[in-house]
Amino acid sequence: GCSTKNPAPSDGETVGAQNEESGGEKKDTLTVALTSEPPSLTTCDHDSIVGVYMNLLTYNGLMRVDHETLEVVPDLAESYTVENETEWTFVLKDGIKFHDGSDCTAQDVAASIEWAKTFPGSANYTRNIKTIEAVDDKTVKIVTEVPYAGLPADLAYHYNFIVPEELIESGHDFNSEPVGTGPYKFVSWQYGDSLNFVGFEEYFDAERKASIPNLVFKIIPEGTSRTIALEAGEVDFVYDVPSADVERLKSDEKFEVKEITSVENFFLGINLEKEPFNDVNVRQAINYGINREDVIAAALNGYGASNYTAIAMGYEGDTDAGAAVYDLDKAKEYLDKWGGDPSSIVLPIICSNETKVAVATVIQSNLSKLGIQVEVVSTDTATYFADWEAGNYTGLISSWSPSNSLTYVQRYHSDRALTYPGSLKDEEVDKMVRDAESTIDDTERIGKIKTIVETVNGLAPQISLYQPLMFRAYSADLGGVTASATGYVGFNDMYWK
Amino acid sequence: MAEKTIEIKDLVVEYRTRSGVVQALNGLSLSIEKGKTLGLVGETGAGKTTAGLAVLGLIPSPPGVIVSGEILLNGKDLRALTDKEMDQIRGDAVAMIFQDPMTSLNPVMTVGDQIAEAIKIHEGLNHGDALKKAEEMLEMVGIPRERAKEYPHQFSGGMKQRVVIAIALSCTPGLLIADEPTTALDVTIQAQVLEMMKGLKEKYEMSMLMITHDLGIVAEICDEVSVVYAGRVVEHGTLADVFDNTRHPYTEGLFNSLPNIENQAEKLKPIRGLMPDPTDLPLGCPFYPRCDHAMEICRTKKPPKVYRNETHFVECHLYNEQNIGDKEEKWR
Amino acid sequence: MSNSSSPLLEVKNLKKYFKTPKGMLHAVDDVSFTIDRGRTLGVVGESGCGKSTTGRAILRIVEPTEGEILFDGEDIRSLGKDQMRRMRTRMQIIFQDPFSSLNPRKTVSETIAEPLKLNGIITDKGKRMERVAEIMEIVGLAERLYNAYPHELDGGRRQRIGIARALALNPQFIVCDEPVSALDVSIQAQILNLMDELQEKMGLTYMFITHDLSVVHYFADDIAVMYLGRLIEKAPAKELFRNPVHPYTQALLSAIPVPSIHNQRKRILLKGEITSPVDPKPGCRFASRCPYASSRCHSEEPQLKEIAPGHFNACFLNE
Amino acid sequence: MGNTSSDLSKKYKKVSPVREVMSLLVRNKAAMAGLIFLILLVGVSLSADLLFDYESQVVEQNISERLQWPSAEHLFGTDEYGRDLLARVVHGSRLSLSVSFVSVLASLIIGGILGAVSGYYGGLLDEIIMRITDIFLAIPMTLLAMVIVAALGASTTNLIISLSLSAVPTFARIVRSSVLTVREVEYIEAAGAIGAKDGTIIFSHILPNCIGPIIVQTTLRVAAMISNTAGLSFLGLGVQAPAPEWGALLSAGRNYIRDYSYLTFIPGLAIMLTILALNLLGDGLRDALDPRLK
Amino acid sequence: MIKFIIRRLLSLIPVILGVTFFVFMVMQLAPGDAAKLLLGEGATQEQVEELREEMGLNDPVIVQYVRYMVNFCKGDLGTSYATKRPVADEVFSRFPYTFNLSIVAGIVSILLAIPLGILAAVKQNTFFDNISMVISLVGVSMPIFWLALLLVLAFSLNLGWFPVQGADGWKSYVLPAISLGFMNMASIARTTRSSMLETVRQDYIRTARAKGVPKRDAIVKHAFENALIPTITVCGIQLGQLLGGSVLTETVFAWPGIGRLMVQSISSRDVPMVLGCMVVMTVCFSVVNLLVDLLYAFVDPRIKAMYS
Ligand SMILES: Nc1ncnc2c1ncn2[C@@H]1O[C@H](COP(=O)(O)OP(=O)(O)OP(=O)(O)O)[C@@H](O)[C@H]1O
Ligand SMILES: Nc1ncnc2c1ncn2[C@@H]1O[C@H](COP(=O)(O)OP(=O)(O)OP(=O)(O)O)[C@@H](O)[C@H]1O
Ligand SMILES: [Mg+2]
Ligand SMILES: [Mg+2]
Repeated sequence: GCSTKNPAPSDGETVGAQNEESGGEKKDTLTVALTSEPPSLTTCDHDSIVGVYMNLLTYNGLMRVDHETLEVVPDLAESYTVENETEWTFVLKDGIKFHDGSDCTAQDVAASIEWAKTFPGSANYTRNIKTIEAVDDKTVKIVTEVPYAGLPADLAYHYNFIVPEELIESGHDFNSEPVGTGPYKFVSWQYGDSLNFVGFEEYFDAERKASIPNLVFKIIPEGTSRTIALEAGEVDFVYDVPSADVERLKSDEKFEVKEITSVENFFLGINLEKEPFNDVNVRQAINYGINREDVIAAALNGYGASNYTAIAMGYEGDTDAGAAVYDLDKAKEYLDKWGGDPSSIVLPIICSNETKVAVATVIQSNLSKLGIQVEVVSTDTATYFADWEAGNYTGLISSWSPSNSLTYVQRYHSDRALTYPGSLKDEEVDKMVRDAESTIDDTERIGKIKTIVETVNGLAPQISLYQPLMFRAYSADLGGVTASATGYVGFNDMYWK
Repeated sequence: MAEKTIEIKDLVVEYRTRSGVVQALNGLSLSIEKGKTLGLVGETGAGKTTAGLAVLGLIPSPPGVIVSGEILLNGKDLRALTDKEMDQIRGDAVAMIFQDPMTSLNPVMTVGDQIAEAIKIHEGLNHGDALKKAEEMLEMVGIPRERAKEYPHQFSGGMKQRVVIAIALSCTPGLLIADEPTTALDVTIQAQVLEMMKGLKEKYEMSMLMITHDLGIVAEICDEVSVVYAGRVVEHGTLADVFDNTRHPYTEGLFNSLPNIENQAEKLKPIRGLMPDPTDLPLGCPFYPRCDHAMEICRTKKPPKVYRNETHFVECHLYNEQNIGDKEEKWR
Repeated sequence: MSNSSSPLLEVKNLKKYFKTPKGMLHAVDDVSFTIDRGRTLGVVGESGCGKSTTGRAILRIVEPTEGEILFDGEDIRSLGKDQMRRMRTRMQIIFQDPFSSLNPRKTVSETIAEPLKLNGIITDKGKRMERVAEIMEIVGLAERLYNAYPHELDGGRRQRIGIARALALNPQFIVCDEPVSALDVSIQAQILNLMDELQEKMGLTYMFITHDLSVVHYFADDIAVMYLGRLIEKAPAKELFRNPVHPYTQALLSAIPVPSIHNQRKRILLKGEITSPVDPKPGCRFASRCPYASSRCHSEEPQLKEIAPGHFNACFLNE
Repeated sequence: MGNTSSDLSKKYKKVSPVREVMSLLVRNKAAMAGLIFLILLVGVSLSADLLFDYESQVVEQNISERLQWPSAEHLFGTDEYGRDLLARVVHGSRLSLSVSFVSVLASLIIGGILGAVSGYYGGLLDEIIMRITDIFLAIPMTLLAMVIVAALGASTTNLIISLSLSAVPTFARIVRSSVLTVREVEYIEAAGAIGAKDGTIIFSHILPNCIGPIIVQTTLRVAAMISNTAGLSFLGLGVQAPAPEWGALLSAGRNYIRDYSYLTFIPGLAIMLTILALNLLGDGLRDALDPRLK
Repeated sequence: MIKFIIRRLLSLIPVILGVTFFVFMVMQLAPGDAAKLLLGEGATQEQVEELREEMGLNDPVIVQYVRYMVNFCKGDLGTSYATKRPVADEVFSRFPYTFNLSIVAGIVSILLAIPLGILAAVKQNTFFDNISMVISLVGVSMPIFWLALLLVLAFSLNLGWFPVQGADGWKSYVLPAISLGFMNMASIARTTRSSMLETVRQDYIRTARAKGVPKRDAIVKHAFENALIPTITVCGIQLGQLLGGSVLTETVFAWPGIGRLMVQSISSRDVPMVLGCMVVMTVCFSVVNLLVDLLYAFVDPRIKAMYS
């Protein structure tokens, strides 16, 4: 087995054990198993994690999330200043080039964000931006509607990644040919099979320039098949390892397994409009009645951290003050407080994949001890989202990993009711969220967020369950693998040892 | 004594099926002199086809088993031959025509090829020559040679039967076994085919075993008749012997069952009852349950052969050497 | 009831065409005849000449294309479905194949009882059973076969069931579609005798279809010869055998093998076989095989004419 | 054929066709093995509730005992939720069998009626029905079932609906062609001649005589259904958790195929043996019902 | 013959109309609003409404269907809701993979099954017969995806002979083709065996033997071609199964074919894509059936006569 020098390694010879490098020549290709096909490569046209992986390769935003610290730091921007509460100025770094060779200027930035605003899907990340203009080639000025602390984080989101203005105007199809400033250049996409990228030589950030020139993504939907492909040497990196395979891979010295506690929070979403779940006592009973340890053991083979709070743990501002714990007596107390007959409570939970089904199954088993009846309903993703959006559900298992704590607590604001389960129609909380949003000062804001979390902990609008341990398994020869709790992977940081 | 083309001695054949052992032939004997035609007459299930298949060594096995007996073709014991040697004999020294022309031909092979196949096997001709000869054979049975390229479904029943005959005759066999060759055909066609067979038989000086249940056909083309009942020949003789000096009650019954064009007035006198169950034959005479003249001895003892003359014998307890000649000749 | 001296069945210009992929198949083409009460009409002809179709068309098992069928003076073709169903109690059919004409899933008694039940003739089950036993006795079926299935029986017995089924309704008229041709001679004779007896006893009228001339000779009063959908000759049985007029009838008669070694007949061998009944060419349909065919025969269709009392013929030769 | 004395003893006693077929079937060892297996299976599935309590043993999880290899205590081991696999397989048999039986039955009834009507009456009605079945037959069955389940949403009922719908055209075809064959047979004409109405002819004469190929096809279809259900479960379109349908068990176990192979092996084997038994039985019935072999 | 082919091809039209109509209607039952799916979350009600109007989703279903078919005739299968690419492009870029795999699986299974079936028939009730029929039964009985996984474990992981996934090079065809074709092989072998057993009982085989054709030749020359006829039917049916089975196989082997595309599209309610896949599969299946019918004519002169 050996590597190919060819930048497009889908030509038919890359079969077999590639990773058994016998000295000398260094591999120049990294093959990654992808769980599913990205729906789109256009930044503002999708909200899928796989799509984001692809976007992160070819694009940059003004800001980015630091994978290790989870802090929002400048990316294309050299720096930014907050002129007054609603006016922000960003200055671009020097020597930023697009893949097509043109320079990236402030005009491009402004045009990109204006463009993003035209996509309905990006609304949550663009609607606070009132105006954006290029002051000069290097400087961009953004004015927000209200004082808005979430702006840097929003700008780090893929919706707001930067593309060449020229191409926007010419109606370029970014889906079939992404052109950005990112560390990798898009080469080809064999639908259903693979995507190929090649390192971008003129990447503006010398430190984060791609070290492995060729990057191949193989679409392998079956978890078991992914692991086997890794073991057989057909792929070098698997970012979604089925928990059942973790032990074996760990004990195999040909592979490294990196374990990260994700900030992705899995929760039982409850439709607060429905009887009797509009009663906080019922929700709390459920909250206290679910044994997170069981859930983690069964659904995740024990690879996860339980969470009883109203926010993903690990963010600044998280707190378990006032949070539930597993306590059947307490749960029963809440049921008594509610006063109804527990056996009259029927909670159908919709699940869009196997893990969620597993989670719901444990919940079913747990809550049956309280006499609450749970129905596990597994649906496909589309139905799941459709039911969710239509409010046509009682319970659902969902997860969320926003890039920062503010974004997380924003979901408890009542005007997000349509989109998020768990939106409280609670004026008090609304006010608190709006207050935190407009607090630009970090420390002050985080304090406010903490208060929000404390408050919401007691209301149980959504029942947090766990944050999974994520496993990246990869060839032991691969170096530079960073572990980000957000789930993102920096392929450009990786190198062959 | 004239040379015998085929001689079957005491042939016993059984079909060992799930529902019992069918005793198809119970010591059947027959012989045909060179150039002569023997008619084998009997009801359904009497074992006529089985006898023909036995000669060719084609009794389906399982379930068929030749238990005992001899089959001599020109004096050679066929039962002693290997499969390969039998293949050499089939179609060459002995050929057989089957009852149903509709199913006797391979539907996906041209008739020319089907005739040529036998020629290729036995005369070692190449395909082209064999085909040419096949076309000649076709013409001989009255089908234009151009039609050799056609498939069986393009032929009518009568023509198919001619093709089957052409196949059988293609290597000028010494013995032709014709198993009810015209039963499936209309009378006018039957007449054509019989006429043709008669001519060809003479032309090739073949011996022929004509299996049929139609006494009319026997009268027309056979020299001798064997009447079979439950796997045994119960009466045998020349045409004159059997037709004019009928002795066996079964043969008598057969004649009386026939509506006769010549004298209509009489009512038919059918044989009572049915052939016995071949898995459970009566101890004595198999015809005994249906016989009007049945005696006690018929029930328990198999009747011996009684000869009326050199060529004519019956197996019936009614007769012995003394009384067998008594009956008057009668005209039919 | 109309006058008993009129014929029981009168068929006028009966036609039955079948639509086939190759064209219109003239199975029965303009056939007319009558059958008197208590008599038997034998219908003979080669395979495919339309004998069965004629029989079936008379019972309206197949719907005639054209023509008139008067049964006991009543025009059958104008009857509605229910009336026709009632009419069928008076006209019945017995089929050629004793294997395929019996429902293998019904026992002997069920088969015989069915017409009684369906037509509501005997509604009481016990009485019906008695009647079935009676009929079985009439046709010579042993009582012990009461609950036997057809496949357990031999051809002769099966044919008796077919006859019993037809008799159950006490019909006046029975179409017998080659009821004995599948049987061995000895059995055939048993059945023929039975049918003969029944006719005498019950005054039945038969239309007896067969291709075996010696059988009709024995059995029928009148004989109709069909060729390719046409009726070409019809005469009393004796007359027909003594004096066949149509060349085809002559050939047909001469072709019968006679089970006797003394009076063998002179054969008239016909060339070729019956041709396709699909869109037949004008002219006599027998012309292509007829030894006497003239050019007229190829262009003009001979009509059935009475050449002697009761003797009809369709051929130009004898005009 | 013979008139032995045993015939007399049968007087006024009908030999049921079922008995007759059985007596033929008994001689076929493989088919009998299949039949016995199926009878046992049906027995087990009927007594599933007596053997294992659904709530406490099939659904109830016992995380502390998860993923235990087969042992004396858990003959088939435990699954990832610590549930006894034996209990789940036993209860699963009921689900798997009933889903496939019910869907085959439904499609048999609908398809049977369509096919019978179409074959018997012919003409325009036949043409219409056949063109419609053409359309459905042009879609591979798995895909058809998939689309329907996806559209209606995954649930046991919808699964049955989609499986039945996808098999209707096949049955319509089979029944139609048997009807066409039987229709031409003279006893149908005879029935008409003695005054039977269409309904009587179809239900009392035609259908009982088509039953052979239909029964054979039914057994083989049930087998196909089980395998289809398993496939749909694999795609997440099958029976809902925690119902222990076999396909779902097999499909859920696939994540553990490397280390806990019994989790796939046991349900896989159950599916396989059942399909095998149905096939053996179907083949045996085909032979037993074949009139030529009688 | 040409006329027959043309007629058969024309008869595809109502089938395609029917299939699209049915799938179109069924997909209407599915929950999920196409416009919302296209826009993604965060879209306002007006935006959704606007898009619905633009896409004609507010028109009666029949109108939508007719519009779909009109575009269909122009070769426009619509735009995928999920990928926003033209469905035709996507489907046709995926189709060759499924087609190739099915062909390989089909051909291999036929080539293996027919001799197996014949041998089993010829050696009826021998060890060979029994063992090959057991294998066939296992083949018919084994859930496809289970077999696929076991194959991967055995041949890719443990032996390293064949790749685990993907579609590059002949090696990558081996395992998917086996797992896809095994079931077909089994059914075809069984049918071949029983139709062989049936044909050797026919009268014309007896005729052939009677003219001196040795047993082996009688089987090879006379029985085989006739026995082929039911086998061809089964092959035709099995090809449909292949297309259906490809959904599962493609998922296990990460095969970039149309089966997986369809699973994906179904779960993302991508109606145009589902329709597109269905149409392609249907046409493919129907064309295969047409070929099967032509093959009949090739093998059986009686049928040929019917067509000409
Ligand atoms: N393959 C077979 N298996 C079992 N029994 C058979 C088989 N072939 C023939 N028989 C039985 O052997 C007996 C003799 O059959 P055979 O075919 O020789 O009779 P036949 O005189 O030719 O009758 P037919 O006039 O009907 O052709 C019958 O009882 C028949 O049922
Ligand atoms: N239902 C039908 N559809 C099409 N053609 C038919 C049908 N029934 C009969 N025929 C055709 O009509 C012609 C006459 O058939 P019919 O059965 O009446 O002949 P037949 O004289 O009874 O022949 P056989 O002696 O063979 O029974 C034949 O060519 C036959 O093929
Ligand atoms: Mg015979
Ligand atoms: Mg007829």
